[in-house]
Amino acid sequence: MGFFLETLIGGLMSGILYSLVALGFVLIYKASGVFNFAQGAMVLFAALSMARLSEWIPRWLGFESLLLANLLAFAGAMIVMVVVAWLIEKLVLRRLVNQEGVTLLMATLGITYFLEGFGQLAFGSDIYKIDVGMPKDPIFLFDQVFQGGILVNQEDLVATVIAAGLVAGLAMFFQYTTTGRALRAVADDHQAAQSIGIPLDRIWVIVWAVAGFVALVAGVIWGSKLGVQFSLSLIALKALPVVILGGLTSVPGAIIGGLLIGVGEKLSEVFIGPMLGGGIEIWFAYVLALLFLLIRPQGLFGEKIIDRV
Amino acid sequence: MDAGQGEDAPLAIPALIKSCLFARTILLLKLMMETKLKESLRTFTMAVALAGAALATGLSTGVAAAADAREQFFPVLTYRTGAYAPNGVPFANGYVDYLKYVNTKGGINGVKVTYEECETGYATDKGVECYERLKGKNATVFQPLSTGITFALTEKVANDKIPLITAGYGRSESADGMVFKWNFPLTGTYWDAADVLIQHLGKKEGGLDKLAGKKIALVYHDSPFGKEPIPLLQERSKLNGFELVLLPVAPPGVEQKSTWLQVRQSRPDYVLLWGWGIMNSTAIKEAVATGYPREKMFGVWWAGAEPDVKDVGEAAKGYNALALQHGAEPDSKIVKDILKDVHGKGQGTGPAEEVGQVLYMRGLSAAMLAVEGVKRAQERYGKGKAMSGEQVRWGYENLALDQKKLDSLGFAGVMRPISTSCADHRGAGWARVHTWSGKKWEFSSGWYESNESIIKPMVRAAADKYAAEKKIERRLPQDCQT
Amino acid sequence: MSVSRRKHGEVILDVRNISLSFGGVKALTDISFDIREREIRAIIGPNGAGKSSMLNCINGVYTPQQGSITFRGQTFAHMDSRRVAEMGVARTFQNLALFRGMNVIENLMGGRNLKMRSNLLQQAFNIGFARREEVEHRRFVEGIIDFLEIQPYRKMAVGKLPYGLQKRVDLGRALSMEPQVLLLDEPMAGMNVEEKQDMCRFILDVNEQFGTTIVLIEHDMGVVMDISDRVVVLDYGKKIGDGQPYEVRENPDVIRAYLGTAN
Amino acid sequence: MFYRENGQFKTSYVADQQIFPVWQDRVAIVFLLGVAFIAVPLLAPEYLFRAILIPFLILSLAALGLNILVGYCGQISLGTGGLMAVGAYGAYNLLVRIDGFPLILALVMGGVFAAVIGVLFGIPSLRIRGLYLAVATLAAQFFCDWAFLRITWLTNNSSSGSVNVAGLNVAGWSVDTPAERYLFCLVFVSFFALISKNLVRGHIGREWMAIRDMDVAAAVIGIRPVYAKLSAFGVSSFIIGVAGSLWGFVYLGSWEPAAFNIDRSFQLLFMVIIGGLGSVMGSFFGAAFIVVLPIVLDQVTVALGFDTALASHLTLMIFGSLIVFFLIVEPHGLARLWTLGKEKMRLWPFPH
Repeated sequence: MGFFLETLIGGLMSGILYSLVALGFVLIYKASGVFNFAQGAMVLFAALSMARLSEWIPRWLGFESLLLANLLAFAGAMIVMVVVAWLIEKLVLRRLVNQEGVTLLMATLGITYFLEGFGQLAFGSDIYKIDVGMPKDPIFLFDQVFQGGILVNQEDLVATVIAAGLVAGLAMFFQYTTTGRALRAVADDHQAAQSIGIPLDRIWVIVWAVAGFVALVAGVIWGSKLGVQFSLSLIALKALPVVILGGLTSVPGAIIGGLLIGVGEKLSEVFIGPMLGGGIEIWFAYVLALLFLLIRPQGLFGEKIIDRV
Repeated sequence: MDAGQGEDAPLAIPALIKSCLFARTILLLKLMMETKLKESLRTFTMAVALAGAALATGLSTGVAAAADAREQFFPVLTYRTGAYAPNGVPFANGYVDYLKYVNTKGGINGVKVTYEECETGYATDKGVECYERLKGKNATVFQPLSTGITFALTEKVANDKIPLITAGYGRSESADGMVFKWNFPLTGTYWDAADVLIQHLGKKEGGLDKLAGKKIALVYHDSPFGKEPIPLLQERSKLNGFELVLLPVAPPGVEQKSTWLQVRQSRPDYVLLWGWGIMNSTAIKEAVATGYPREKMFGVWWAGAEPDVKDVGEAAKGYNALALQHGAEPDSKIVKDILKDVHGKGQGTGPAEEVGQVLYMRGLSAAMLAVEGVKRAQERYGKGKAMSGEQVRWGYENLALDQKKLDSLGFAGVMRPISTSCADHRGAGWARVHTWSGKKWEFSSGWYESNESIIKPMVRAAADKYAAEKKIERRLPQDCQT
Repeated sequence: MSVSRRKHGEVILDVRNISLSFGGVKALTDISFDIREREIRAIIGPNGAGKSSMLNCINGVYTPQQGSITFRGQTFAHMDSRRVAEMGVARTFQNLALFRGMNVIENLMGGRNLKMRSNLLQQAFNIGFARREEVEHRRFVEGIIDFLEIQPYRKMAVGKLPYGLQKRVDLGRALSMEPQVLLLDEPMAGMNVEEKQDMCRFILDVNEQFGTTIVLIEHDMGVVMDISDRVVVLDYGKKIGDGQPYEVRENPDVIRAYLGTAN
Repeated sequence: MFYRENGQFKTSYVADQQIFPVWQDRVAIVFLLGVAFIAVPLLAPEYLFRAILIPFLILSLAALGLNILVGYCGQISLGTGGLMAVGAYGAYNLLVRIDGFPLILALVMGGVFAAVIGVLFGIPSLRIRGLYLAVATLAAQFFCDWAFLRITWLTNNSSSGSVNVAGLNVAGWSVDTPAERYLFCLVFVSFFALISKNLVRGHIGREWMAIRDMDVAAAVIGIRPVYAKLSAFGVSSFIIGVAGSLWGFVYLGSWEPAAFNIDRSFQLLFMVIIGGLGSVMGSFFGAAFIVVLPIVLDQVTVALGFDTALASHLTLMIFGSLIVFFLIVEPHGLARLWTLGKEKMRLWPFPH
């Protein structure tokens, strides 16, 4: 029982981490109809710049404080991501307006290659460290109830809090800021939005910048968890089932989906895995998503499609 | 079908023209091209113009002859980019540094060492392309440092008559030289590694018999590399009566929570870590996060280098790993020499502070073995001559690196004797265990040698199965003379 | 139904108490009407009256919650598109649903698919039967191309054709199915006068030459009154009138519904 | 010689329905066949065969298969790698388990296995569409990856999950020189290219395209989505499976499951889209682009004197930018550029 809860909690927490990446996908898809495969690369890129800047800035300015270094590095990385967003809009999106989804998907894969190449070129391809002072050691709850107690990973705990904050922040942003409303308008109907004078190109830059911000947060969390290294870009694959399960267009979907996938894959790996020889979570996540899709083809929270002829 | 040929054309036709030219005057044209490259500006237009030429160099390699009989060419397959770069880079640096070092010492009995790097990015088909590109330049020996590429090249080297050294990785059964004529898993295979680890655990427990009833978990990279030790461990668990728990981790291994939850649940006495790249550091971090004692974790020799622990730092203190003979050897003579003769002269390949680290040493010793094979071959086929792939193969098959020779090469205390034979292409089963102090790797055990009596029959069986699948015959004893 | 310009046959298609709704929204409420052989039956009504939904029910795109459709004596609660097609009901679409990636011939050949028998292997190797079949259906399709006077555009991608012509191709695709009943969803929407005249001519010709029964959704009252034999009027998913053009024209509900919108 | 269609009047539908209605095309294709079948084997050096032509041919075959599904039937799939694996391991099992099983038959059977699995994995497409389907197909990919590592029976109980195949031998003819292997693949590729061309011209092809372009209208003219979609999955998977078995047997000869991992799936989808959706020829353009370009870029950057790491980073960047660039210039792929070129030739010297 204790172990079950432990796994459950573990699953929920990994789930949140997936959601962080999934959010980026959703934001961009909502606003620009692009299934942004580069999200993973953006996470890597953001994390790389964060990690390296936090090394370099103190050296340049000659100070010691880790906190200050991190703050400046974070700001710097954010600027980098905004520039990336701006360039992507200028050089790619704008030139591919209303192409089919697949074409756009491929374009983002092109961007992925570019970012991976450029990221390693600019920041190096070694393994780097992001130290934002995350607590690493586990804590044990209810050890009087269950023998051994329930292990909770503090790092994940912090991550969860941050993720929650981020989501709340985004919700606010969408609800209460004019830009946020504009974004929603665009998401609902490009033409209409344009016709009431919302500048699409600027909106897109903003969306990609926001997505870049999300990527940065995800990058920092994953980075301090795993160390910043090329493989970071592969966590995109972890986020895909989350995105489709939750529905490509739904922010809450990304969160719920993340939790479902996280719990699903952990429980399956721990309890079913041993029977099948283990290593099943990677495909189980996708099968899980697939099953949900068979019931709701547009994902849990995606808009329903009706054929009109 | 239209399409099929429709496509070949733009590809093939220039190729044809070029290759025709090449068939006659390769050298001349190569010279022309080299000069052309030198003066070429780095503008894209130029690059495009060059594309054809570059491809052509590629093409030409197929037929190109060695430029100079007094040169020994070493192709270097590296991965300085991508997911495994942190491990690939130091290895490559060590490998290249040693080749440079040999030249500072006047080459191999006067034969100048030349080399060319080719980036595989750890991808099999890229590796094959590199192989095909470089083999035509009279390649001495290939060392791909990748299981996937090893598989693919094993198929090719026999036809091309180029030896393939897989020092400390690749197919365990390729130790059987009677089947794998061209493969040389020098200094040890994964079966040696697994066996030595078990011996070490036995020693800690105070005797292999004490392992009975113990629980040992294998956390492994879910790929042929990670699965390789399983048969031996199963053999051993039968023999020594410990329980073996198998926990696969899907590559690249960035998500291991469930694995370590299982570890926490089943509470094994020891965890063997069979990882590569980011999987290792992630595993150690998860161990920290689930409070599994690092002291009880033992990595394979690909899970025991600086990149695996450096960003975990203090938290990884006490983590152990196998050392494929050498560990981190900053104080060894060879390292000092390289720092003096190579880095000292500004010829160094990587950062000087990494010289002597574990994977650097891995590359260094791999290069040393490659060179020693050539030396050995020269002893038979003529000192001061460039050796062909076939001749070098004999060299690797008859390596006789006794301690004296190793010491003279500056590997005193770094490596133990290696002597290969027709039947044994592995040469030695020596290994030590080293432990991460939080700052650096320090040896925490004496020398072990893997248990022949267990491994030999397994190698034999596996090799026979391979021979059967490939429909090839075992070599005959007289074949060993050539 | 006593007096009529032409002698009509039996009831071929009989719609009984059809109700359809999406979620809460009622698209059709208890609609009933019948269609006789060889007649031209118009369905009219303001936008959102549920005309297209009606057709979609008939050829199985939508499944009505209640009611039944009887075709040549067989009654169905829900029509399966394939069955409907096999029974000889063809259809054109309000806002073009052509296969944009294919050229005119291919689109029309698409209409022949039901009648083509060669199996995968025969096609793969393009041997005797498959080849002959292809040719013979091509011949039929060319006939329709001539009939619709679109010979010059044979090999053009339909996406590139002007709107009016696309409408023709849409009709052509339906005709190439050799339908007994032809459902036309606003075949003249957005056409200029000449185009409309052509289209009317085609419709009448089809009806007279092949004796095809025609169900026609149209906004242009003039056209409707001229060419249709009987008219059903829908408004907000309810039937508010049914009968011959002049009857419907007098119907007060219809006038109310159309007040201002009729031309 | 001008490229003109006018003046070539077709007097029969048969004449009009042949693959190349324009005689210049027929000449060109015969010439190309000649080059590919005779000139190349005689003249091309080993490197070209082993490092470029053979992988190019096999991958274009796979791309061709995928194009039937994505390009003609409009169902995006990212499970291609997995299906290739099914083909390869299928063929492998037949050969190791049944003594003296003919090679060609084994390769083709590999395709059959893949077709069966492909149809299974295609079933969700009846309900799920577009990107959702694309991601869902990844389930297939990862499941295959896992299955071939875990289910040791499939790999003839090899301890590591890697398999080895004997030298190729077709009725006494042992296919080992690079040129022979190249021809071996070329025959397969040409054959399947012809088959696919016929299929997409036939009514099954029209069914696929109808489903792709407007599935509702397709249903109304009596096309069964079930049959159309699943047949597309079947045919496509069959070809992909054969390509997979060729990849394993002819190109690798000994492989680990990772040889058919998700990267392969993406690579192939790339080829199809860059080359041109819904175009047989496009598959080949795409394959050439994806196979040859990185190699050339790599050699150029190295030749320009960058060190290998820098070179491959630049390669990645240039490659990525070129992909974006091509998508921007011609979202419909290289094949479209090709046809546009031919249009121009037809009208030449008159611009319009």
